[in-house]
Amino acid sequence: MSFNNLDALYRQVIMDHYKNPRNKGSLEDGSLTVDMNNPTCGDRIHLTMTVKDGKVEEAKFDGEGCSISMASASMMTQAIKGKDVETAYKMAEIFSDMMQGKEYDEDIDLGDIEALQGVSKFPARIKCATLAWKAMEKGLKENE
Amino acid sequence: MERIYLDHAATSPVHPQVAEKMVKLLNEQYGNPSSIHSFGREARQILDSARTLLAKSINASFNEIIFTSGGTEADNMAIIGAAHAAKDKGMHIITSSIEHHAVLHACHALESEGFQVTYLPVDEKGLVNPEVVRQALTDETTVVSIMYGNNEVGTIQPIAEIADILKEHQAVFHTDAVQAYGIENLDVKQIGVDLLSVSSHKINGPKGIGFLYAREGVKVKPRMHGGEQEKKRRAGTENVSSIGAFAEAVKIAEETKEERREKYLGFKKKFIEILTQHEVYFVVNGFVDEALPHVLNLSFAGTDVEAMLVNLDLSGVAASSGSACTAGSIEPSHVLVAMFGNDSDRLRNSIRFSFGLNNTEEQIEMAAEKTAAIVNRLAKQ
Amino acid sequence: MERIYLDHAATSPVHPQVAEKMVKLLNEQYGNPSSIHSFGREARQILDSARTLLAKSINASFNEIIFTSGGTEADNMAIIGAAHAAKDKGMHIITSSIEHHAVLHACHALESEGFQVTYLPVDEKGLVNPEVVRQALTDETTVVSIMYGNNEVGTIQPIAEIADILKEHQAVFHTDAVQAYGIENLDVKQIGVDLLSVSSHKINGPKGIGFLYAREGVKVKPRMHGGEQEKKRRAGTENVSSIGAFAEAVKIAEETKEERREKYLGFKKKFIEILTQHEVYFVVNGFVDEALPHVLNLSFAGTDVEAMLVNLDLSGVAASSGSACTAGSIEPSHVLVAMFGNDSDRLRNSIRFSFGLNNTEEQIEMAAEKTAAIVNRLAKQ
Ligand SMILES: Cc1ncc(COP(=O)(O)O)c(C=O)c1O
Ligand SMILES: Cc1ncc(COP(=O)(O)O)c(C=O)c1O
Ligand code: FES
Ligand code: FES
Repeated sequence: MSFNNLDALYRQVIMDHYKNPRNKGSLEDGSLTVDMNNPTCGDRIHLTMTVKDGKVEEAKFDGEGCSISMASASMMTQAIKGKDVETAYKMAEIFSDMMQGKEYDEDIDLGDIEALQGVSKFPARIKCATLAWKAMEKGLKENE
Repeated sequence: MERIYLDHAATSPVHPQVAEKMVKLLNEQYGNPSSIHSFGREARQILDSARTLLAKSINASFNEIIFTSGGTEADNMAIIGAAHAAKDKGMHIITSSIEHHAVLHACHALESEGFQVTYLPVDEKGLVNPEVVRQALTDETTVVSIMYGNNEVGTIQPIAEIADILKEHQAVFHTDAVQAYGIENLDVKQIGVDLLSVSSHKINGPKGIGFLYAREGVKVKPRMHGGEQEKKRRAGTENVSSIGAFAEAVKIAEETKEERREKYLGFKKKFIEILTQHEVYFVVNGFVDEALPHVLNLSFAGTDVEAMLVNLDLSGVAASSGSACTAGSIEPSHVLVAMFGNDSDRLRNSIRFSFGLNNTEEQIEMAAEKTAAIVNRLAKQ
Repeated sequence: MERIYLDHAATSPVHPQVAEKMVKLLNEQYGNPSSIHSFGREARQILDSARTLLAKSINASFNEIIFTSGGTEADNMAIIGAAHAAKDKGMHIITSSIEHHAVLHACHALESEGFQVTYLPVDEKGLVNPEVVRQALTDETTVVSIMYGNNEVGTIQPIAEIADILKEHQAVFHTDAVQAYGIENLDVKQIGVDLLSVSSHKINGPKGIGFLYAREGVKVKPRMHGGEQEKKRRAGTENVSSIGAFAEAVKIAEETKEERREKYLGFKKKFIEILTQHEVYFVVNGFVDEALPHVLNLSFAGTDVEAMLVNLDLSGVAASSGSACTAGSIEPSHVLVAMFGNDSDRLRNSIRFSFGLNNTEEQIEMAAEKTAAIVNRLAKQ
């Protein structure tokens, strides 16, 4: 597969998550709630999670944002659901490295998330992709 | 009632020093720069020193500045002039779908002459992807025109990246910098464009004057025929007093740029903060931070742009639905359509606030309070 | 040394009242006429009242006035715009060989697109013979452009007679009235033209503004693409302050026209009288009486135009060799060539004196005395 086609595939994955977001919505009262906005654009995310026995049981997001931020939120919720908190943190770190164009730990399977790799080439959009992850980290930290 | 002008992207008040310069020139310098007598020579000097100053402001050289009657003429001259000059090399033009009408309609005129034009899409933040420019290029492409900063949503394009892609290609690269000039740092050598349009009335200079930067060696066919002014590239008696006043505006803009950038960005944040405090539901069209500092375009769900503008106007706040040229009409902005598609609510509920000279923090606060009150009233209905 | 400006046909000083109006508008009215808020509506009102006044000055109606950046743009728009609009009816243009370069070079541009242009000859007084226009007409002729009053020699063309001939013909009739407007009585209904060009800086208004009269129903293809200004005929943010100031200049010109006509004609006669008293040998190029009152073009046998102009300039008199646009170059005037052929001495020894605001009888006397002294010194060598 040529590099260009790979790019196109990644774009398809992103658009799929944007148009058919997974875990869209809001959890009932009593769950972890984080509201965060991306200062560069004013876009925002409303993330709700439930954590039980050190595991992320449920995660849902809502918000108003660009395709990259919403697709990233969709992928993020999908990725952390059922994982333990430590793994979620670890994934956020890997994702951050990926966005900065750094080498990252490839032991953990990122699945669809890899489609966002290309974003690192667009500095203006890195904050879009990391918004949901930052929200997730903030929520889990506050819960500690 | 104090009126608050938040439509500086449509046009801006003339700086008092600029008006002073203008009236001084009008009263004292009436020669024709083409005349060889002393009156003419004095007028020529004013032109020369203005041209030197403008050239320096974008790191260009003296002969690369062509005075025009404004941004529209600069855009028309760049695109049609460059396309006509390179007709033997091809008849394909690339531009984006969020350009100002001065660019888009110049492209339509070329289409009616048989040119082919590709209008590149943008993402929902109004960004053109440089890779998409690369893919659109053909052997027939002669002109690429992508604006520097958008007048409706403020999005700044990756011009240097696109210039890089075009380095090895025959096409000349034009950027409409009408909104960016005077507030962004533009260095034509660094950003690597061949043609760049500027208008005076957006930076507190007089209306009816602007310039086109045309890199040495880049061919642009003249569109105004007559005398040999502007090295035969643009005929017509030079508008000496406006050019001198324009130069004064540029001088002031350069000196105050950093301070204004910070101030306007602060205004944006303040505006957003106040709306948030009042629990107004809004979304930013484009970016807040990495955009033109003076442009803030907001979508207010549940409102209608016309009701909004009328209510704002009645409460003394002058804002706009986007580009002034289409503000009189109810047609949705082509920029918002390109960003959000034809069906988005945002096409009918977005307002552009743009900041500039004389705006104070108090004005911004008051305008935001009034906006919040109007939205909360209208959205409830 | 008092400087005496006798080059008002090149460009004219701005009337103090006009400068005052300009600065008032610059300081107080900065809205964009396309904006719907109060700032925009106020700017629109200035445009509207200026348009009404200008229309009235030539007995046209409101919508027949299209603002341009000056005479050159009006000429280009008229000729190229009308030729393009009527391309399906033919590609033949008729003009005269003594037109301003704005007309001639617009015609050359059309020639390079495949149009055919007939440049009519003039007699030795610079007159176009209406019969010759009739003979030049073909079924393919779509535009006839004959200037109202010549800028170099002041000759006034038989425009109404030519209009009569064209009545039954498809061709649209344009006249460049840049030099005539404000000093001649122009009634578009009476003279029967379809298109008429005017420039502000020739009548003590600001530079960089003018208008094209386009009779209702006459098709002119726009050349400036962009916003929907000027009913989609000329894009670009309207130059509100210059338009308001231009209107002020027109108001003053209309009020003082008769008085100025008489005064300038008196100046001509005085100038001639003094030269005669000093036994200077000279010939008038064109007419004295039945010509533009402010233009006096004289040939001084035995002198050279460049030596004359330098000596005049050194003694404080600003005159010209003809049109300012070519004054910098040594090429002989195409107007004089058309009148006298390629070999006439007059091509190299003719000077244009043109009168205007602030010129006094004393100035004219002094300038004539100085001219006499210079001619008598130079011609003797
Ligand atoms: C981005 C942009 N380009 C071009 C123009 C046209 O400039 P002007 O009004 O000087 O003709 C404008 C403003 O109207 C603009 O915002
Ligand atoms: C007869 C005539 N036509 C056209 C023009 C051009 O007008 P402008 O200088 O306003 O472009 C001039 C003066 O320069 C002129 O004298
Ligand atoms: S642009 Fe706002 S999150 Fe992407
Ligand atoms: S024009 Fe005929 S005598 Fe002068």
